[in-house]
Amino acid sequence: MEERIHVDCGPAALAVVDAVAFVADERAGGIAVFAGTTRRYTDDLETVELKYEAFEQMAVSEMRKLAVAAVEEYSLVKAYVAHRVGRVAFGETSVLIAVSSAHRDEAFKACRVLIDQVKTQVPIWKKEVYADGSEEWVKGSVPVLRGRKS
Amino acid sequence: MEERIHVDCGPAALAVVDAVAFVADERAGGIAVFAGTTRRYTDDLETVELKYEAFEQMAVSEMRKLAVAAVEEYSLVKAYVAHRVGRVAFGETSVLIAVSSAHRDEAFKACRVLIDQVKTQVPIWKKEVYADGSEEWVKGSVPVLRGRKS
Amino acid sequence: IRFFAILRELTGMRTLAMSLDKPEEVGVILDRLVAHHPAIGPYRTALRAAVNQEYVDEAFTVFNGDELAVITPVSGG
Amino acid sequence: IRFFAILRELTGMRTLAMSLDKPEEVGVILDRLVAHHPAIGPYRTALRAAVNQEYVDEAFTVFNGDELAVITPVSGG
Repeated sequence: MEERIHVDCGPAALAVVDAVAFVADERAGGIAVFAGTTRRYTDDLETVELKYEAFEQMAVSEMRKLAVAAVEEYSLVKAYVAHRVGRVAFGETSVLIAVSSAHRDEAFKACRVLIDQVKTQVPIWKKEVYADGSEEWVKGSVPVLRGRKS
Repeated sequence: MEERIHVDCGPAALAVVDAVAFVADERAGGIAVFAGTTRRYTDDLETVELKYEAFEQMAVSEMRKLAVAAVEEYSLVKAYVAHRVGRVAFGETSVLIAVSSAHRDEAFKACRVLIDQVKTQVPIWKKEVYADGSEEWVKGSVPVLRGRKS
Repeated sequence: IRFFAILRELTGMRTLAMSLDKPEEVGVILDRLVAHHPAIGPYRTALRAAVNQEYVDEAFTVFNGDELAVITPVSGG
Repeated sequence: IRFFAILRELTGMRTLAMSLDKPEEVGVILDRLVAHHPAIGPYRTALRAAVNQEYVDEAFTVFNGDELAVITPVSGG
Protein backbone atom coordinates (compact mmCIF):
# COMPACT_ATOMS: atom_id res chain seq x y z
CA MET A 1 0.00 0.00 0.00
CA GLU A 2 2.70 2.47 0.97
CA GLU A 3 4.25 2.86 -2.46
CA ARG A 4 0.82 3.78 -3.81
CA ILE A 5 0.43 6.77 -1.50
CA HIS A 6 2.37 10.01 -1.26
CA VAL A 7 1.65 12.40 1.59
CA ASP A 8 3.39 15.64 2.42
CA CYS A 9 2.98 18.62 4.72
CA GLY A 10 5.71 21.24 4.57
CA PRO A 11 6.77 24.65 3.31
CA ALA A 12 7.80 23.67 -0.22
CA ALA A 13 5.72 24.93 -3.14
CA LEU A 14 3.26 22.40 -4.58
CA ALA A 15 3.25 21.59 -8.28
CA VAL A 16 0.43 19.77 -10.06
CA VAL A 17 2.96 18.17 -12.40
CA ASP A 18 4.57 16.33 -9.46
CA ALA A 19 1.23 15.04 -8.23
CA VAL A 20 0.25 13.80 -11.68
CA ALA A 21 3.64 12.18 -12.20
CA PHE A 22 3.19 10.29 -8.95
CA VAL A 23 -0.31 8.95 -9.63
CA ALA A 24 0.14 8.23 -13.34
CA ASP A 25 0.08 4.49 -13.89
CA GLU A 26 -0.54 2.15 -16.77
CA ARG A 27 -3.37 0.53 -14.83
CA ALA A 28 -5.15 3.89 -14.56
CA GLY A 29 -7.78 5.12 -17.00
CA GLY A 30 -8.33 8.43 -15.28
CA ILE A 31 -6.58 10.93 -13.07
CA ALA A 32 -8.50 13.49 -11.04
CA VAL A 33 -6.71 16.43 -9.48
CA PHE A 34 -7.80 19.21 -7.16
CA ALA A 35 -5.59 22.19 -6.39
CA GLY A 36 -6.70 24.69 -3.79
CA THR A 37 -5.30 28.08 -4.69
CA THR A 38 -5.18 31.38 -2.84
CA ARG A 39 -7.87 33.77 -4.04
CA ARG A 40 -6.77 37.36 -4.18
CA TYR A 41 -10.27 38.72 -3.72
CA THR A 42 -13.05 37.40 -1.57
CA ASP A 43 -15.92 39.76 -2.25
CA ASP A 44 -14.20 43.12 -1.82
CA LEU A 45 -11.54 42.09 0.65
CA GLU A 46 -8.10 41.80 -0.85
CA THR A 47 -6.09 38.94 0.59
CA VAL A 48 -2.36 39.49 0.31
CA GLU A 49 -1.39 36.04 1.39
CA LEU A 50 -2.41 33.10 3.49
CA LYS A 51 -0.37 31.61 6.29
CA TYR A 52 -0.84 27.99 7.21
CA GLU A 53 0.22 26.39 10.45
CA ALA A 54 0.10 22.65 11.00
CA PHE A 55 0.77 20.06 13.63
CA GLU A 56 2.95 18.62 10.92
CA GLN A 57 3.69 15.08 12.07
CA MET A 58 0.07 14.47 13.00
CA ALA A 59 -1.13 16.15 9.81
CA VAL A 60 0.96 13.74 7.76
CA SER A 61 -0.34 10.83 9.81
CA GLU A 62 -3.98 11.92 9.38
CA MET A 63 -3.56 12.56 5.66
CA ARG A 64 -2.03 9.12 5.27
CA LYS A 65 -4.99 7.51 7.04
CA LEU A 66 -7.40 9.39 4.79
CA ALA A 67 -5.47 8.37 1.68
CA VAL A 68 -5.29 4.73 2.71
CA ALA A 69 -9.04 4.70 3.35
CA ALA A 70 -9.74 6.34 -0.03
CA VAL A 71 -7.49 3.91 -1.91
CA GLU A 72 -9.40 1.04 -0.36
CA GLU A 73 -12.90 2.45 -0.66
CA TYR A 74 -12.52 3.67 -4.24
CA SER A 75 -10.11 1.03 -5.54
CA LEU A 76 -7.60 3.70 -6.44
CA VAL A 77 -4.37 2.88 -8.19
CA LYS A 78 -2.48 5.70 -6.47
CA ALA A 79 -3.16 8.75 -4.32
CA TYR A 80 -1.21 11.95 -3.64
CA VAL A 81 -2.17 14.30 -0.80
CA ALA A 82 -0.10 17.35 0.09
CA HIS A 83 -0.66 20.52 2.07
CA ARG A 84 1.68 23.45 2.20
CA VAL A 85 2.50 25.33 5.42
CA GLY A 86 3.85 28.82 5.99
CA ARG A 87 3.15 31.71 3.67
CA VAL A 88 1.27 31.03 0.45
CA ALA A 89 1.03 33.97 -1.93
CA PHE A 90 -2.11 34.47 -4.01
CA GLY A 91 -2.26 32.28 -7.06
CA GLU A 92 -0.15 29.62 -5.38
CA THR A 93 -1.38 26.20 -4.37
CA SER A 94 -2.01 25.47 -0.70
CA VAL A 95 -3.46 21.99 -1.00
CA LEU A 96 -3.07 19.43 -3.75
CA ILE A 97 -4.86 16.12 -4.23
CA ALA A 98 -4.40 13.70 -7.11
CA VAL A 99 -5.75 10.20 -7.54
CA SER A 100 -5.70 7.65 -10.31
CA SER A 101 -8.15 4.84 -10.87
CA ALA A 102 -9.31 2.47 -13.57
CA HIS A 103 -12.51 4.44 -14.12
CA ARG A 104 -13.29 8.12 -13.78
CA ASP A 105 -16.21 7.84 -11.40
CA GLU A 106 -14.00 6.52 -8.59
CA ALA A 107 -11.33 9.12 -9.30
CA PHE A 108 -13.79 12.02 -9.03
CA LYS A 109 -15.44 10.68 -5.89
CA ALA A 110 -12.16 9.94 -4.13
CA CYS A 111 -10.65 13.30 -5.04
CA ARG A 112 -13.70 15.11 -3.71
CA VAL A 113 -13.85 13.11 -0.50
CA LEU A 114 -10.14 13.63 0.11
CA ILE A 115 -10.20 17.41 -0.25
CA ASP A 116 -13.31 17.62 1.94
CA GLN A 117 -11.64 15.49 4.61
CA VAL A 118 -8.30 17.29 4.45
CA LYS A 119 -10.14 20.54 5.11
CA THR A 120 -12.13 19.24 8.05
CA GLN A 121 -10.04 16.51 9.68
CA VAL A 122 -6.37 17.40 9.43
CA PRO A 123 -4.72 19.62 12.09
CA ILE A 124 -3.91 22.57 9.85
CA TRP A 125 -4.97 26.17 10.42
CA LYS A 126 -5.28 29.03 7.95
CA LYS A 127 -4.73 32.70 8.66
CA GLU A 128 -5.72 35.34 6.14
CA VAL A 129 -3.51 38.38 5.77
CA TYR A 130 -5.32 41.38 4.30
CA ALA A 131 -4.00 44.32 2.34
CA ASP A 132 -4.49 46.66 5.32
CA GLY A 133 -2.09 44.50 7.37
CA SER A 134 -4.76 42.90 9.53
CA GLU A 135 -4.75 39.14 10.03
CA GLU A 136 -7.42 36.69 10.97
CA TRP A 137 -7.54 32.98 11.74
CA VAL A 138 -10.21 31.40 9.58
CA LYS A 139 -13.14 29.75 11.32
CA GLY A 140 -12.79 26.02 10.97
CA SER A 141 -14.39 22.64 11.57
CA VAL A 142 -14.17 20.41 14.61
CA PRO A 143 -12.58 17.14 13.44
CA VAL A 144 -14.94 14.19 13.69
CA LEU A 145 -13.97 11.18 15.79
CA ARG A 146 -14.23 8.03 13.72
CA GLY A 147 -14.52 5.24 16.20
CA ARG A 148 -10.94 5.69 17.27
CA LYS A 149 -9.69 5.76 20.79
CA SER A 150 -11.94 6.69 23.67
CA MET B 1 -15.98 34.86 -22.66
CA GLU B 2 -13.55 33.69 -25.29
CA GLU B 3 -10.37 34.46 -23.39
CA ARG B 4 -11.68 32.34 -20.52
CA ILE B 5 -11.96 29.19 -22.62
CA HIS B 6 -9.33 27.08 -24.32
CA VAL B 7 -10.41 24.25 -26.60
CA ASP B 8 -8.23 21.99 -28.69
CA CYS B 9 -8.54 18.85 -30.78
CA GLY B 10 -5.38 17.70 -32.51
CA PRO B 11 -2.48 15.26 -32.56
CA ALA B 12 -0.20 17.05 -30.07
CA ALA B 13 0.47 15.42 -26.70
CA LEU B 14 -1.58 16.83 -23.81
CA ALA B 15 0.13 18.05 -20.64
CA VAL B 16 -1.67 18.73 -17.38
CA VAL B 17 0.76 21.55 -16.65
CA ASP B 18 -0.50 23.47 -19.70
CA ALA B 19 -4.11 23.04 -18.68
CA VAL B 20 -3.44 24.21 -15.13
CA ALA B 21 -1.41 27.18 -16.36
CA PHE B 22 -4.36 28.24 -18.52
CA VAL B 23 -7.05 28.03 -15.84
CA ALA B 24 -4.98 29.39 -12.94
CA ASP B 25 -6.31 32.77 -11.94
CA GLU B 26 -6.15 35.00 -8.91
CA ARG B 27 -9.94 34.97 -8.69
CA ALA B 28 -9.92 31.16 -8.41
CA GLY B 29 -9.95 29.29 -5.13
CA GLY B 30 -9.88 25.85 -6.69
CA ILE B 31 -8.79 24.05 -9.81
CA ALA B 32 -10.20 20.66 -10.78
CA VAL B 33 -8.54 18.58 -13.45
CA PHE B 34 -9.41 15.32 -15.14
CA ALA B 35 -6.99 13.50 -17.40
CA GLY B 36 -8.17 10.42 -19.26
CA THR B 37 -5.23 8.12 -19.78
CA THR B 38 -4.77 4.98 -21.80
CA ARG B 39 -4.97 1.86 -19.68
CA ARG B 40 -2.59 -0.86 -20.68
CA TYR B 41 -4.75 -3.64 -19.31
CA THR B 42 -8.51 -3.93 -19.36
CA ASP B 43 -9.17 -7.20 -17.58
CA ASP B 44 -6.75 -9.52 -19.33
CA LEU B 45 -6.64 -7.81 -22.69
CA GLU B 46 -3.48 -5.86 -23.30
CA THR B 47 -4.07 -2.64 -25.19
CA VAL B 48 -1.02 -1.49 -27.10
CA GLU B 49 -2.41 1.87 -28.04
CA LEU B 50 -5.56 3.77 -28.80
CA LYS B 51 -6.28 5.60 -32.03
CA TYR B 52 -8.68 8.50 -32.01
CA GLU B 53 -10.38 9.95 -35.04
CA ALA B 54 -12.36 13.17 -34.90
CA PHE B 55 -14.43 15.43 -37.07
CA GLU B 56 -12.00 18.01 -35.85
CA GLN B 57 -13.60 21.33 -36.70
CA MET B 58 -16.97 20.20 -35.39
CA ALA B 59 -15.35 18.62 -32.33
CA VAL B 60 -13.74 21.95 -31.48
CA SER B 61 -17.05 23.71 -32.03
CA GLU B 62 -18.95 21.25 -29.82
CA MET B 63 -16.32 21.35 -27.08
CA ARG B 64 -16.47 25.12 -27.13
CA LYS B 65 -20.25 25.06 -26.73
CA LEU B 66 -19.94 22.66 -23.81
CA ALA B 67 -17.25 24.81 -22.18
CA VAL B 68 -19.27 28.01 -22.61
CA ALA B 69 -22.31 26.35 -21.07
CA ALA B 70 -20.24 25.04 -18.14
CA VAL B 71 -18.63 28.42 -17.50
CA GLU B 72 -22.07 29.97 -17.31
CA GLU B 73 -23.81 27.25 -15.33
CA TYR B 74 -21.03 26.80 -12.77
CA SER B 75 -19.71 30.37 -12.66
CA LEU B 76 -16.27 29.17 -13.69
CA VAL B 77 -13.34 31.53 -13.93
CA LYS B 78 -11.74 29.58 -16.78
CA ALA B 79 -12.11 26.27 -18.58
CA TYR B 80 -9.74 24.14 -20.67
CA VAL B 81 -11.01 21.24 -22.79
CA ALA B 82 -8.72 19.29 -25.08
CA HIS B 83 -8.87 15.95 -26.85
CA ARG B 84 -6.02 14.31 -28.67
CA VAL B 85 -6.42 12.54 -32.01
CA GLY B 86 -4.27 9.94 -33.71
CA ARG B 87 -2.25 7.36 -31.81
CA VAL B 88 -2.12 7.60 -28.03
CA ALA B 89 0.28 5.18 -26.35
CA PHE B 90 -0.59 3.68 -22.98
CA GLY B 91 0.07 5.99 -20.09
CA GLU B 92 -0.49 9.04 -22.28
CA THR B 93 -3.40 11.42 -21.94
CA SER B 94 -6.19 11.31 -24.51
CA VAL B 95 -8.54 13.85 -22.98
CA LEU B 96 -7.83 16.67 -20.58
CA ILE B 97 -10.26 18.93 -18.74
CA ALA B 98 -9.34 21.69 -16.30
CA VAL B 99 -11.58 24.30 -14.71
CA SER B 100 -11.09 26.99 -12.11
CA SER B 101 -13.73 28.53 -9.91
CA ALA B 102 -14.07 30.52 -6.73
CA HIS B 103 -15.22 27.47 -4.77
CA ARG B 104 -14.41 23.82 -5.14
CA ASP B 105 -17.92 22.49 -5.44
CA GLU B 106 -18.46 24.22 -8.77
CA ALA B 107 -15.04 23.13 -10.03
CA PHE B 108 -15.72 19.45 -9.29
CA LYS B 109 -19.21 19.51 -10.76
CA ALA B 110 -18.16 21.33 -13.91
CA CYS B 111 -15.15 19.10 -14.48
CA ARG B 112 -17.29 16.00 -14.14
CA VAL B 113 -20.03 17.28 -16.41
CA LEU B 114 -17.50 18.32 -19.05
CA ILE B 115 -15.74 14.97 -19.23
CA ASP B 116 -19.08 13.15 -19.34
CA GLN B 117 -20.28 15.41 -22.16
CA VAL B 118 -17.04 15.24 -24.13
CA LYS B 119 -17.33 11.46 -24.10
CA THR B 120 -20.95 11.38 -25.24
CA GLN B 121 -21.50 14.49 -27.35
CA VAL B 122 -18.36 15.31 -29.31
CA PRO B 123 -17.71 13.67 -32.71
CA ILE B 124 -14.63 11.68 -31.73
CA TRP B 125 -14.18 7.94 -32.11
CA LYS B 126 -11.82 5.58 -30.32
CA LYS B 127 -10.23 2.45 -31.70
CA GLU B 128 -8.45 0.00 -29.46
CA VAL B 129 -5.35 -1.72 -30.80
CA TYR B 130 -4.55 -4.98 -29.01
CA ALA B 131 -1.25 -6.76 -28.53
CA ASP B 132 -2.26 -9.45 -31.05
CA GLY B 133 -2.61 -6.79 -33.74
CA SER B 134 -6.39 -6.79 -33.84
CA GLU B 135 -8.26 -3.51 -33.72
CA GLU B 136 -11.76 -2.59 -32.70
CA TRP B 137 -13.85 0.58 -32.75
CA VAL B 138 -15.23 1.14 -29.29
CA LYS B 139 -19.01 1.13 -28.87
CA GLY B 140 -20.16 4.66 -28.23
CA SER B 141 -23.06 6.91 -27.38
CA VAL B 142 -25.54 8.59 -29.68
CA PRO B 143 -25.14 12.35 -29.14
CA VAL B 144 -28.23 13.95 -27.63
CA LEU B 145 -29.98 16.76 -29.47
CA ARG B 146 -30.35 19.75 -27.19
CA GLY B 147 -33.13 21.78 -28.66
CA ARG B 148 -30.95 22.80 -31.57
CA LYS B 149 -31.99 22.78 -35.16
CA SER B 150 -34.82 20.61 -36.39
CA ILE C 1 -21.35 13.96 -47.13
CA ARG C 2 -18.62 13.11 -44.66
CA PHE C 3 -17.91 9.73 -43.10
CA PHE C 4 -15.74 8.95 -40.10
CA ALA C 5 -14.33 6.03 -38.19
CA ILE C 6 -16.17 2.77 -38.81
CA LEU C 7 -18.32 4.14 -41.63
CA ARG C 8 -15.24 5.53 -43.32
CA GLU C 9 -13.72 2.04 -43.18
CA LEU C 10 -16.90 0.17 -44.17
CA THR C 11 -17.74 2.42 -47.11
CA GLY C 12 -14.15 3.11 -48.06
CA MET C 13 -15.11 6.80 -48.39
CA ARG C 14 -14.16 9.89 -46.46
CA THR C 15 -16.50 12.12 -48.45
CA LEU C 16 -19.23 11.69 -51.00
CA ALA C 17 -20.59 14.54 -53.06
CA MET C 18 -24.34 14.41 -53.63
CA SER C 19 -26.19 16.96 -55.69
CA LEU C 20 -29.78 17.31 -54.55
CA ASP C 21 -32.56 17.76 -57.05
CA LYS C 22 -34.51 19.60 -54.36
CA PRO C 23 -34.08 20.27 -50.63
CA GLU C 24 -34.60 17.06 -48.68
CA GLU C 25 -34.89 15.87 -45.12
CA VAL C 26 -31.87 14.35 -43.40
CA GLY C 27 -33.71 11.06 -42.83
CA VAL C 28 -34.48 10.69 -46.53
CA ILE C 29 -30.86 11.23 -47.46
CA LEU C 30 -29.66 8.73 -44.85
CA ASP C 31 -32.13 6.13 -46.15
CA ARG C 32 -30.83 6.71 -49.66
CA LEU C 33 -27.25 6.28 -48.44
CA VAL C 34 -28.14 2.94 -46.86
CA ALA C 35 -29.81 1.79 -50.05
CA HIS C 36 -26.65 2.45 -52.03
CA HIS C 37 -24.18 1.38 -49.32
CA PRO C 38 -25.74 -1.57 -47.48
CA ALA C 39 -22.74 -1.75 -45.13
CA ILE C 40 -24.22 1.28 -43.35
CA GLY C 41 -27.50 -0.56 -42.77
CA PRO C 42 -26.74 -2.09 -39.35
CA TYR C 43 -25.84 1.39 -38.04
CA ARG C 44 -28.86 3.19 -39.45
CA THR C 45 -30.89 3.39 -36.26
CA ALA C 46 -27.98 4.73 -34.22
CA LEU C 47 -26.92 7.40 -36.69
CA ARG C 48 -26.86 11.06 -35.80
CA ALA C 49 -26.50 13.63 -38.55
CA ALA C 50 -24.72 16.96 -38.42
CA VAL C 51 -25.37 19.67 -40.97
CA ASN C 52 -22.78 22.38 -41.26
CA GLN C 53 -21.16 21.04 -38.09
CA GLU C 54 -24.24 21.11 -35.89
CA TYR C 55 -26.27 18.12 -34.79
CA VAL C 56 -29.73 18.05 -36.34
CA ASP C 57 -32.69 15.72 -36.20
CA GLU C 58 -33.86 13.66 -39.15
CA ALA C 59 -36.58 16.11 -40.13
CA PHE C 60 -34.02 18.84 -40.72
CA THR C 61 -34.00 20.06 -44.31
CA VAL C 62 -30.76 19.84 -46.25
CA PHE C 63 -30.05 22.14 -49.16
CA ASN C 64 -27.54 21.84 -51.94
CA GLY C 65 -24.25 23.14 -50.63
CA ASP C 66 -24.85 22.05 -47.06
CA GLU C 67 -22.26 19.80 -45.50
CA LEU C 68 -23.80 16.65 -44.05
CA ALA C 69 -21.76 14.51 -41.67
CA VAL C 70 -22.87 11.01 -40.74
CA ILE C 71 -22.04 10.44 -37.08
CA THR C 72 -22.01 6.95 -35.61
CA PRO C 73 -22.12 6.73 -31.79
CA VAL C 74 -19.21 8.73 -30.42
CA SER C 75 -16.59 7.25 -28.11
CA GLY C 76 -14.09 9.93 -27.20
CA GLY C 77 -12.43 10.10 -23.81
CA ILE D 1 0.71 19.85 25.93
CA ARG D 2 0.96 21.43 22.49
CA PHE D 3 -0.83 24.54 21.26
CA PHE D 4 -1.26 25.73 17.70
CA ALA D 5 -2.55 28.67 15.74
CA ILE D 6 -4.94 30.90 17.69
CA LEU D 7 -4.35 29.15 21.03
CA ARG D 8 -0.60 29.46 20.54
CA GLU D 9 -1.08 33.20 20.04
CA LEU D 10 -3.60 33.66 22.85
CA THR D 11 -1.64 31.72 25.43
CA GLY D 12 1.76 32.74 24.15
CA MET D 13 2.82 29.08 24.46
CA ARG D 14 3.78 26.46 21.94
CA THR D 15 4.15 23.75 24.55
CA LEU D 16 3.39 23.32 28.21
CA ALA D 17 4.79 20.47 30.27
CA MET D 18 2.34 19.08 32.81
CA SER D 19 3.24 16.31 35.18
CA LEU D 20 0.18 14.32 36.19
CA ASP D 21 -0.25 13.09 39.72
CA LYS D 22 -2.34 10.20 38.35
CA PRO D 23 -3.79 9.28 34.95
CA GLU D 24 -6.61 11.64 34.06
CA GLU D 25 -9.28 12.08 31.46
CA VAL D 26 -8.71 14.48 28.59
CA GLY D 27 -11.74 16.56 29.58
CA VAL D 28 -10.43 17.09 33.10
CA ILE D 29 -7.09 18.28 31.78
CA LEU D 30 -8.74 20.64 29.29
CA ASP D 31 -10.89 22.11 32.08
CA ARG D 32 -7.79 22.64 34.18
CA LEU D 33 -6.08 24.39 31.26
CA VAL D 34 -9.01 26.75 30.87
CA ALA D 35 -8.95 27.54 34.58
CA HIS D 36 -5.32 28.58 34.38
CA HIS D 37 -5.49 30.19 30.94
CA PRO D 38 -8.88 31.89 30.67
CA ALA D 39 -8.11 33.01 27.12
CA ILE D 40 -8.84 29.43 26.06
CA GLY D 41 -12.31 29.58 27.62
CA PRO D 42 -14.29 30.78 24.61
CA TYR D 43 -12.88 27.90 22.57
CA ARG D 44 -13.50 25.19 25.16
CA THR D 45 -16.64 23.69 23.62
CA ALA D 46 -15.08 23.46 20.16
CA LEU D 47 -11.82 21.87 21.25
CA ARG D 48 -10.69 18.50 20.00
CA ALA D 49 -7.83 16.74 21.74
CA ALA D 50 -5.20 14.50 20.22
CA VAL D 51 -3.11 12.16 22.33
CA ASN D 52 0.06 10.87 20.75
CA GLN D 53 -1.09 12.32 17.44
CA GLU D 54 -4.47 10.65 17.33
CA TYR D 55 -7.81 12.30 17.93
CA VAL D 56 -9.48 11.10 21.13
CA ASP D 57 -12.69 11.92 22.94
CA GLU D 58 -12.80 13.67 26.29
CA ALA D 59 -13.13 10.47 28.27
CA PHE D 60 -9.80 9.19 26.98
CA THR D 61 -7.30 8.61 29.77
CA VAL D 62 -4.00 10.46 29.59
CA PHE D 63 -0.89 9.09 31.29
CA ASN D 64 2.29 10.84 32.24
CA GLY D 65 4.53 10.87 29.17
CA ASP D 66 1.63 11.10 26.71
CA GLU D 67 1.68 14.01 24.29
CA LEU D 68 -1.58 15.97 24.39
CA ALA D 69 -2.33 18.41 21.58
CA VAL D 70 -5.14 20.95 21.90
CA ILE D 71 -6.82 21.28 18.49
CA THR D 72 -9.09 24.22 17.74
CA PRO D 73 -11.37 23.83 14.70
CA VAL D 74 -9.16 23.08 11.70
CA SER D 75 -9.20 25.20 8.55
CA GLY D 76 -6.76 23.73 6.07
CA GLY D 77 -7.34 23.79 2.36
